Amino acid sequence: MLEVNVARRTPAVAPMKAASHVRVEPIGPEGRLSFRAKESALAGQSEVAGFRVDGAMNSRTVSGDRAALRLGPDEWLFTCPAADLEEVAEAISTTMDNRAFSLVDVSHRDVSFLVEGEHADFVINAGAPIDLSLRSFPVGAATRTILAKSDIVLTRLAEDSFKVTCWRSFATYVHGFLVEAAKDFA
Amino acid sequence: MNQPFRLAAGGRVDRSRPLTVTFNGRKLSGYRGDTIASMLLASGSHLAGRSFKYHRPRGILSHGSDEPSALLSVDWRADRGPGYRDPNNRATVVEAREGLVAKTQNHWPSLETDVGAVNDLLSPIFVAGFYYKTFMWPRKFWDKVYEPVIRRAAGLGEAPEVPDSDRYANRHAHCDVLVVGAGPAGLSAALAASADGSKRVILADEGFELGGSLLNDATSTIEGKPAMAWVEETLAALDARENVVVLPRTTVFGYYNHNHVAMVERVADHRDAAPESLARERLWQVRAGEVILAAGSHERPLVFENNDRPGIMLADSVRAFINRYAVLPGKEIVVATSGASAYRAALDAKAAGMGVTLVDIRLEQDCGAELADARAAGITVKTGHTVIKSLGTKRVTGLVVAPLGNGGQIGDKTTLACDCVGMSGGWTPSVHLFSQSRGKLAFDAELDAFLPGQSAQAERSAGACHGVYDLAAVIADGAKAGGGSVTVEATPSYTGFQPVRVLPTDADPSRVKAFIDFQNDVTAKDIKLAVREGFQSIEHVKRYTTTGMATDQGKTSNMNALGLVAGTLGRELPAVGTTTFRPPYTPVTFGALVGPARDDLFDPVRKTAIDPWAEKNGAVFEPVGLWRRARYFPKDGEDMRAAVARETKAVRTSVGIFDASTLGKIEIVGPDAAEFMNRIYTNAWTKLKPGRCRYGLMLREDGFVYDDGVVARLAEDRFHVTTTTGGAPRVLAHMEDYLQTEWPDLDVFLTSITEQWAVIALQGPNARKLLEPFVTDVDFSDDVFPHMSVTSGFVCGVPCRLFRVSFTGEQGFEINVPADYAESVWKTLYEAGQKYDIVPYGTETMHVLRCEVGFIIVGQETDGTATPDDLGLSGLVSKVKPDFVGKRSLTRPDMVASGRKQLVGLLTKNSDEVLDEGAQIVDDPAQPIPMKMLGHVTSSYASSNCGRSIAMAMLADGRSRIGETVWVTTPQGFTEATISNAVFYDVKGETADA
Amino acid sequence: MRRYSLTRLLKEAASGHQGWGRQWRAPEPKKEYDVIIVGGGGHGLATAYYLASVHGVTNVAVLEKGWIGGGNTGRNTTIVRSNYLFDESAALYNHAVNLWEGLSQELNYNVMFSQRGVLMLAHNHHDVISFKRHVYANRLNGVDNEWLSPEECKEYCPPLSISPDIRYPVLGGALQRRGGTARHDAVAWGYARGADARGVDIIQNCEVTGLKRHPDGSVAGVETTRGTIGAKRIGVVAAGNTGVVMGRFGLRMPVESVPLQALVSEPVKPVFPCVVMSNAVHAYISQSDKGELVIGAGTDQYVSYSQQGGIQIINHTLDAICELFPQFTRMRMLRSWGGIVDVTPDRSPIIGKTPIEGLFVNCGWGTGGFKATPGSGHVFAHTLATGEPHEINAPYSLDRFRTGRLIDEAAAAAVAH
Amino acid sequence: MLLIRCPYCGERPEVEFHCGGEAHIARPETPTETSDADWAGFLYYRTNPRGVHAERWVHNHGCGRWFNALRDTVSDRFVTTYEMGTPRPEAGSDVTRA
Repeated sequence: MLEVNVARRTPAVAPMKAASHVRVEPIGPEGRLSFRAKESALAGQSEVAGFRVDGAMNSRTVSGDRAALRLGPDEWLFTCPAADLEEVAEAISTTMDNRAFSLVDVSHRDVSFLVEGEHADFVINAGAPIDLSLRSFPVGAATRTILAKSDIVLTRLAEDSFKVTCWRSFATYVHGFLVEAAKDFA
Repeated sequence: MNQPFRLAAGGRVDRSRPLTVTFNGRKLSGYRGDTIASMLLASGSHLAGRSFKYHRPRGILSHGSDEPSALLSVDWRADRGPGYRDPNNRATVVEAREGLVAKTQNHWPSLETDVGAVNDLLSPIFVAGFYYKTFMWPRKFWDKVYEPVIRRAAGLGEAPEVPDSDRYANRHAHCDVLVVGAGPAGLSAALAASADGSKRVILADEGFELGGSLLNDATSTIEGKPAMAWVEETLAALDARENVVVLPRTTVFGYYNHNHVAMVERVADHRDAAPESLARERLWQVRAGEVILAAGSHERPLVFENNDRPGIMLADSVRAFINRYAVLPGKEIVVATSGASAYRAALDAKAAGMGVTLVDIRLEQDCGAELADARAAGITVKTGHTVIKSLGTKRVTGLVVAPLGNGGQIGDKTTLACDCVGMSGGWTPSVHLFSQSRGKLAFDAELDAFLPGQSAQAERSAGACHGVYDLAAVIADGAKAGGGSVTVEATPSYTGFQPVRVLPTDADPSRVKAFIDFQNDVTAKDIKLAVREGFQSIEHVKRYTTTGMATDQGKTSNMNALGLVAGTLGRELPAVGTTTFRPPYTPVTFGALVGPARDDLFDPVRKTAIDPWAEKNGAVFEPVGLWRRARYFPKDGEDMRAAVARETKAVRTSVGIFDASTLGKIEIVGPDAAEFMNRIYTNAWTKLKPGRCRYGLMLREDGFVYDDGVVARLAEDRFHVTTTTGGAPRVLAHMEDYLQTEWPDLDVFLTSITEQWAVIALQGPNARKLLEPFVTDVDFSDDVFPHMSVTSGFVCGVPCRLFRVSFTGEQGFEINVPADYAESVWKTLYEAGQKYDIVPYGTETMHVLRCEVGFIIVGQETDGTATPDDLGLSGLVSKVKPDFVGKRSLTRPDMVASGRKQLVGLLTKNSDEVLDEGAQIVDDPAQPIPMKMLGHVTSSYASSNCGRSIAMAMLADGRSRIGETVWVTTPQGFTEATISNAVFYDVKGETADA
Repeated sequence: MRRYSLTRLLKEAASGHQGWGRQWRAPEPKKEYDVIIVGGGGHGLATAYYLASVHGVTNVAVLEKGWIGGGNTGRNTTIVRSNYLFDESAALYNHAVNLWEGLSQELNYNVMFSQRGVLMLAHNHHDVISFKRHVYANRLNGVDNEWLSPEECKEYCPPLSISPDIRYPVLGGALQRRGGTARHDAVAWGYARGADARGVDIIQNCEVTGLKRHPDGSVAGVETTRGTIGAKRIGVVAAGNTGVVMGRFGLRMPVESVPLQALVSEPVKPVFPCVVMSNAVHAYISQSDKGELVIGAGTDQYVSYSQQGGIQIINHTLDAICELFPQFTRMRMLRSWGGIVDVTPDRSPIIGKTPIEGLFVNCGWGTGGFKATPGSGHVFAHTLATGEPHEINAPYSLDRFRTGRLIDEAAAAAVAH
Repeated sequence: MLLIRCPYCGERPEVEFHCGGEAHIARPETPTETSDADWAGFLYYRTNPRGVHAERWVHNHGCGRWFNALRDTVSDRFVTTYEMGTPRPEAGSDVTRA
């Protein structure tokens, strides 16, 4: 009998050492769902299967190990532990039943990095043109923006800690760019 | 060490840190805080270069970034090897550091004896624009003789020959207030703006020490203390404020839209032991709430015969070298001026022990307190005098002056022996950045200057660049700009001057070389000639004479040129106009502007999940957009043609495996998904059943083919769309545009899943046999899962979207697996495929296989000017749908006219001959040029399966000419080919459509 | 017109250059002209020159709102070439190159046309097909253009990096040896001097504010900031301001005006022998006689008359330049500036009639107008003199946007698949 | 680099946006009944004004939404931005000249 359950995951990037006190580290597998629904379809409800959908634009709302990033008026990026993905997707579909919505698994599309340490904001500002002062981009802020020549989704986890998410094939570039920028803080 | 002209004490240099630099091979000694210019002067020499056109000996004119003459080639890290040298550095701003190696430029064989100086003798010929009037005969001589000679003579330094060994950094920053310039006005402004701590303030100054004009001022006091004490206190206060960032060595060079300001910070060049990882320069792109410009002003040279001799410098620069650098620019100085400020230079020179004579064009009664002060200090002052000319060659030896009668007539000349001249023709506010911000300049006749007028952006000017010159007033003006207000007691400044364009002389003005633009060798007579020839707008004069176009961008010369043009025309100065200033304020390295975007970070290289395997297995790659794709997999010694022949055969006889991951994929979800598809694509989608696929064609609104791809309907309300690799981003953008702006009522959502799913294509008669054992939950029987079907299941234990489709004509499957699993699934299938002699193939083989069976590639067969009918795809254009994107354009007269190019096949007479892709097609190769071209070859390959070469072409009325013969261009000439259908291979056995 | 020559230059040198007269007059506008040309750029002045020299139409005025040659003529990267794909384009641009070759002599004004060659680099398989298609089409159209291997490219342009390790390795190039550069200002001045000498009035600081029409609708003249001026025929050659002028005449046009930036480096000794263009990485570079590296940047994405673009455009251009020429990162940008270019939907110009009788237009040259200056002026002069287009500019009608017969060089360059 | 106020995200740098050309050019309701000339007008003819211009922008590297803007093409100053489907505001209908 032929063994068919043989597939294994291979990460998009091999971690590089950043000679800097700003750490740039790939984050392992994670469940990611792109959730789309118009205001009317949500009919004022504040959460969908444990994901908050009443958060402000460009903010991240966390409930337990589930986070909802409000990236557009009708667009959220839901994240959860990789293992929970199917169950989560089920739950969302059930809650949204017979309403117009879109749920697409993008867990493998995206790759995330942790950028952490004093001046982490400067490292990101080497390529991202937006204002990262706490006043304009407080802890919990999350937005799609640009890092040099790649799109990224940027989340501020803490004053000196950011999560950078990009498409799989841009991961090497984004990683390389961040490590290069971190050299200024060796 | 040997510094004969260094004062025993004083100055701001750090005498505890001596250093030496190399200048034209000899050692110069000095201290931390010196520039190469101050070290050169300390050694007693002024000679620092040769001029651009006439190769005249030139010295040091100024002490700052407006220096036009003393330009050096500098090797910043000679000790580290090549890649650290660059030309045209201003000696006056190169911060001295142990080990710098500097060379003068634009001379041969040496600085002292330069053959090029012959141009100075020929200068009567080399007037403004002379080259427009000659070098026209014989015609061929321009390229071959004249131009090469002119080019060799022109140019300043030598460009770097080797790649740069430095790295450069970039930073985007935001602040509430950006203050440009850390002189008295800027410091005062920053202090006020940051006072309440609520505003983020950035203070940037181009200098390596902050204080601006006060750095050169040893006598003024503020609130009873030496001016520099005030500077130090202010800087200390600013440093203590968390909301303030102070950036020395940072030049604000560009003022762009919406207060986007570009600055370059010099990070490493001045450091003795900078780690190699440290960026040399950092580009700051600052978005500022408001900008306060405190950029100071530039002193104007006086225009008289031979005013360019080494030893002749600006009066305020004399002060700078004496007070800041503790260096005497000579022993005997004549200060020549048309205004008050130069008296400070005379007093400081006197105090430092130089012999001083002062020549002032103004009459006694027009002078202020400065006159009495100077005389009280024992300085001989000749008022109402003009300067006729200077004497000397490589160093000024004297100045010929004469009194001016009240009729302006020249009196008896006297020669004042000297080894140094400090000249001052008044002051020009530095309005460059204000002008870049597109604010309107207003002329102030009182100050003989253009000042900031109506603002275009959130910016204010303060201090000298605002026309305010008195120290106390400058500090108050700065505070006001910063939103505060202060009044300080300060030493009154000597201000006011009498504008003179060219000093009166009795010499024939058409013979006199009195320089306006020192670097470009533009003289007063050049300007007058331009005006005489009808160039009356200052922009015309600039372009005709090149005045103000040198590397100093006319900082010292523009006002003299402008004034001279106005004077010559007898017009008011504003009527001649001012030149608009463009970035950069001072030259900026390409490196700083490029930043990290070099080598691996120039452009992302997008790789698929299977790319590592392909690399290990010897793939030859090709760039496709940002992606790199495996083109073919050569075995030992194979060239592309051999490898492709083997790969294509294998696919048709057994099975091949291909990485199709780069194909664009979009998931279209929502109740109106099918309706949306109907409007975007030319064909109909309503009837497509879930589980089935269909080839879709997409047009631009102008009716030309935009993209294509297989579309799968996963459910009533869910489509999985594929696009071309290059088309993925624009197709998604195109769809979003129509969805949001034309059909917002539709309930549909688009999500890019290109990178979620890696795609492994198995193609060939054995594809199914190989795949089946690894797939669970899928019934492969032809009735359940025929060609052009899609289903979900598991492959190697991971969820997949399995397409039964073919881009080769053979039985084929495209296995979509989550990207992280792709490499292991691929390896598993490849291993298992060994018993079928599976071959991995790349894009080249894919191209050949699809061509054999007549499939087009959008972007290869099409070029943005092809309609569906041109491609023989009218069948895909719905006749029943009332509308879809591009439908209306298809009926425009020329879209349906005859003679359009149509897709056909071409078979060469000689079946081995492979046509050039891009080759042109004619009926009669003997016709005269220009020939009538009928079309071109779009795809062409050697096909091992067809046993001959095959080609596709777009040919005028091609479909009606099948069987006819045409001629196709080859590198040598033409070759004969027969027009055929664009299908070349008749698939045998179990084909895709079985 | 007193001719320029070396002998005269020497004579003048002896007498302190007092003898040089104005290169063109500054006349007051007359009441009426046979032809009024709106726009004193290279194309407008060339049109006036050929009207006078070829067609004997000398009662002509060129109305310029600022100073002649002050628009895109004086703001471009001075590249001249004619290796275009389509027959219509090849005919137009090659007509121009033929005129360029004798221009200095014809105008008795050295425009410094330097045939140093234009090398267009191919960086991917798609470029290669596209450029070979150009090379073959050019050959059959009598336009010189040849295919070079990477090594031959390196030989022709030694500073070029043909390393296989760069992001987009050079796979070859298309070289037009007859292409090159010219001194842009001199072109405007030379044509102005030549036209003026033949009786054409060049009137600067004269902005056209409106159109005067006869009862039958045909043109009667123009309103200007210096009064009303009559005209039998009017040719608008206003480049970036075409939309504005035609708007004042009540006509909507298929053009949009966008900023186009360019920059020069500090001058250095000769280091760059030819013109290199790379469409894939978006870079154009050459070295001027003065020694400056002249680099063309891209257009901004929005309509603007500000003659100012964003720094991000400059950054991206220099990224590409330094990728191909890594030794230039230590060079310095000396000046950057912006022009306003009027772009048509198919990136090809419009030269011909308008819906208004007697009103003609020559516009839409986008980023490539300088190279065409002599040819454009020559055929537009024919159009204005005869009332009908020259065979070369006949395809460049406004009507093509209705019928769909576009001349889409940009699309023909296509996109990577 | 322009600073653009996205109606959904607030002020963001231009590099996050793509400009979609003139706004309020209605796609004909029934294209098949539109004349060639009118269709060309829709496809190609533009106002291209020197002054305030109504134009389409999309925040494609941000929230992904299309919106309209009024911008002065001489000063490049934005008068306002507004959501798709809403009519052109009166604001800044004055045409500036430089």
